[in-house]
Amino acid sequence: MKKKTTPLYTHRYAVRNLTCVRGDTTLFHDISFDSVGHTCLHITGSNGSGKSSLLKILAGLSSAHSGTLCWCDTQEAPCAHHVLYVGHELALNSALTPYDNIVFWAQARQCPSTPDVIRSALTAFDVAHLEAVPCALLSAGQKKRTSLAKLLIDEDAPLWLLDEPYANLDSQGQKTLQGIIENAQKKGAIIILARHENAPERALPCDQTVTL
Amino acid sequence: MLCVFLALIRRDMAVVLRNGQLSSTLSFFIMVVVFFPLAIDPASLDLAAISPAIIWIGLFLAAQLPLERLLHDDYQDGSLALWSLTRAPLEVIATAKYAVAWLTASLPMIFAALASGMLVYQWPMDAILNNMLTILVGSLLLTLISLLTRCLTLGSRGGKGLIYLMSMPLSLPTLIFGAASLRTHTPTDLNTSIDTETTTALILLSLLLLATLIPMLWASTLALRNAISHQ
Amino acid sequence: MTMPHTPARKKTASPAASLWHWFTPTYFRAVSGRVTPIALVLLLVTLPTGLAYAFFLSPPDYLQGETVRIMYIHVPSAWLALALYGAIAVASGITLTLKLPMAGHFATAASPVGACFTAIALISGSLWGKPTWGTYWVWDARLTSMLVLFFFYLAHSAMTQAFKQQERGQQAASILAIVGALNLPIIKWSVEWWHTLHQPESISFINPSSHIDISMLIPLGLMTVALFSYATIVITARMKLAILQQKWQSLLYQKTRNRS
Amino acid sequence: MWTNFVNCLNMDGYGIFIVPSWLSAFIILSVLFIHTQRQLTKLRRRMARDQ
Repeated sequence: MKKKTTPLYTHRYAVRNLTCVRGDTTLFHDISFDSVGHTCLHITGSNGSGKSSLLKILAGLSSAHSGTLCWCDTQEAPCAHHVLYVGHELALNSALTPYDNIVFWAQARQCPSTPDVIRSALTAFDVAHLEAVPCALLSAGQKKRTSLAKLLIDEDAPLWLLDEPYANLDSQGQKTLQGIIENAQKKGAIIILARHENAPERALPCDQTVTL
Repeated sequence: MLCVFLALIRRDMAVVLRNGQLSSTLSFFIMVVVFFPLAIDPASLDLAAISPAIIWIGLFLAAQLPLERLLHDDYQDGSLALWSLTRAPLEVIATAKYAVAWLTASLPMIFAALASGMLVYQWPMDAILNNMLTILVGSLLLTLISLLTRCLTLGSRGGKGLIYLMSMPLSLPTLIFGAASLRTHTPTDLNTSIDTETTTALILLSLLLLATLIPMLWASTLALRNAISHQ
Repeated sequence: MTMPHTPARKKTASPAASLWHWFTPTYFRAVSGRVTPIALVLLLVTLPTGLAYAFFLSPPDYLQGETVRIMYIHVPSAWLALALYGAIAVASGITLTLKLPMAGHFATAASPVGACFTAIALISGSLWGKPTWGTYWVWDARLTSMLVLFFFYLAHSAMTQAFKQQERGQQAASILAIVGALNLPIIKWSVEWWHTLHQPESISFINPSSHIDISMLIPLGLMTVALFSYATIVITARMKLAILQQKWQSLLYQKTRNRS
Repeated sequence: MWTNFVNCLNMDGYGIFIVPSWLSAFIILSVLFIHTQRQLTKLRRRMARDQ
């Protein structure tokens, strides 16, 4: 499996005058920030203030009404495989088992997909014992843990976009996630996470805050 | 890119097999094909003459089924958005969905159609290759149309009627050429025009596939991109 | 943060800029305020004269007799049905490439109108066909492609309404409209081929444009202008409706945002 | 001139084809028009209420 070995700390995400319009309504207006490797940026705002929409625009999944995204030296959104995005939708097929879901995800991201790698990712989030159970039978928290195990598959991705990652997680899971995020930050990734004002993510190291 | 394409195909095949969709589509098609002769008095009518209509209506209806789960489920749970964040462009993902839909639904149906044509409708044995080619090309076209309509209606509240309303006019040329290129009778004498007609229709059907394959895949990708960005 | 979105306005007098203005909701209101009265006057002038010509002043056709009077509603509505589909296809191209909101609104507004004209053309055509060819319906290329056009119109207008977000519906419908526009020639041609294959004896469809007298041309022209004015009035009204629907959606949207 | 019109309406002759075709056209067009206007007033009223 080929993997990029460029030093990660050189990454830089410059966002200028981002405006998002849905129909006739302006969701947010003139959002600008600079983010570099090793930092964690928090996007806060009340429910419905456009946090998820902003993350989707940052991921390149949808386009902004106006404004520019500059990933590193390019004048555009980051290439798709640089982005590690975990949204509200968990992207787990209910017919497949957690193991299969993660294996196929790893194959799609062209990351190592050996059983050891997958098992250790599932073990980290304490869902290894469920690896043969179809996802339809898992509880909300177990699904969330399985979905977060995807983060461990592609730890070297330079841009992490997490949409309220702590929702539905117990304290053990929160601790694990915090460790993973801190580790990625140490490696040089840019972490951008969305949370509402009083979410437990406040506990995470936060270098920058953008309020919508 | 090829890796992602193959991974997506493997995954979707696994999903289809776990859901048991393979047999449900096939049994739906067989039900349509077998129901028609029961509804018509077989003695009073030349069943072979109306068999192309029955086969093509069955193929058309059944071709709409597989992509419902394949695309809609992946859209709802956010998998499509995540799959679009890989090295493969969205075109590849649309093509993979198309391939899986055809492999899991249309490929078994080709054999079912041929078998029912031979057994139920008394097609001539020497026409088997011709009819197989016809159904092959026609099912590729019908799956293509189904892909586009499914991509367009992702996340809609229009329901199933909208799917059929959209794909019906688009499938009309396929239905016409497909039905015309099925050989249902043994030609009475060797110089009869029946062979040249079916061959012309088959050529036209293949030209239609060649002409619409890329534009339709492109339009489906465009629709997919719109759907993901509005999720 | 929740300010209504106003499109970028530049007070320049260049023709390109004024064209852009025409395509924004703000300027549409001014233009429609001028267009609707003109179309209404045109309709009020041409419809009575057209009807008078169609029923009183024009002579019966020497071949078809009185039934030629169906032509004066049939042919203009068929023309308008085709022309509106062309306009929708162009507007759809603009929606997909330039993303002008008014192009999407135009397509949304025009497709029910086009569907109505297609329905009129089909109904009057089959009523004309009975005395002319002796049957209400034949699977002739022209009739079949008109029927397919009707289904396209139905699918298109169902598509524009099928999504929570109006914008998404308009984009999906515009893809459908373009695919349909590319497909209609193929459909017409395939039906023609099929028709010649199955029915070698051709039906004598009397082509109205081939031997047309000035006395028939006058009501035909007047009715075309009348139906065109009617289409303009209704499309403008429905474009207003689409703009209002968008406003209504964003009003509801803002409510969900203000809750917390 | 007047005979033209009487001939059109003659239900024993071609009137049976001419009258329904024109009538259906007028019905369809007026239904569309009324529907549009009703929707407009309905939406305007709803927006006035909610604003």
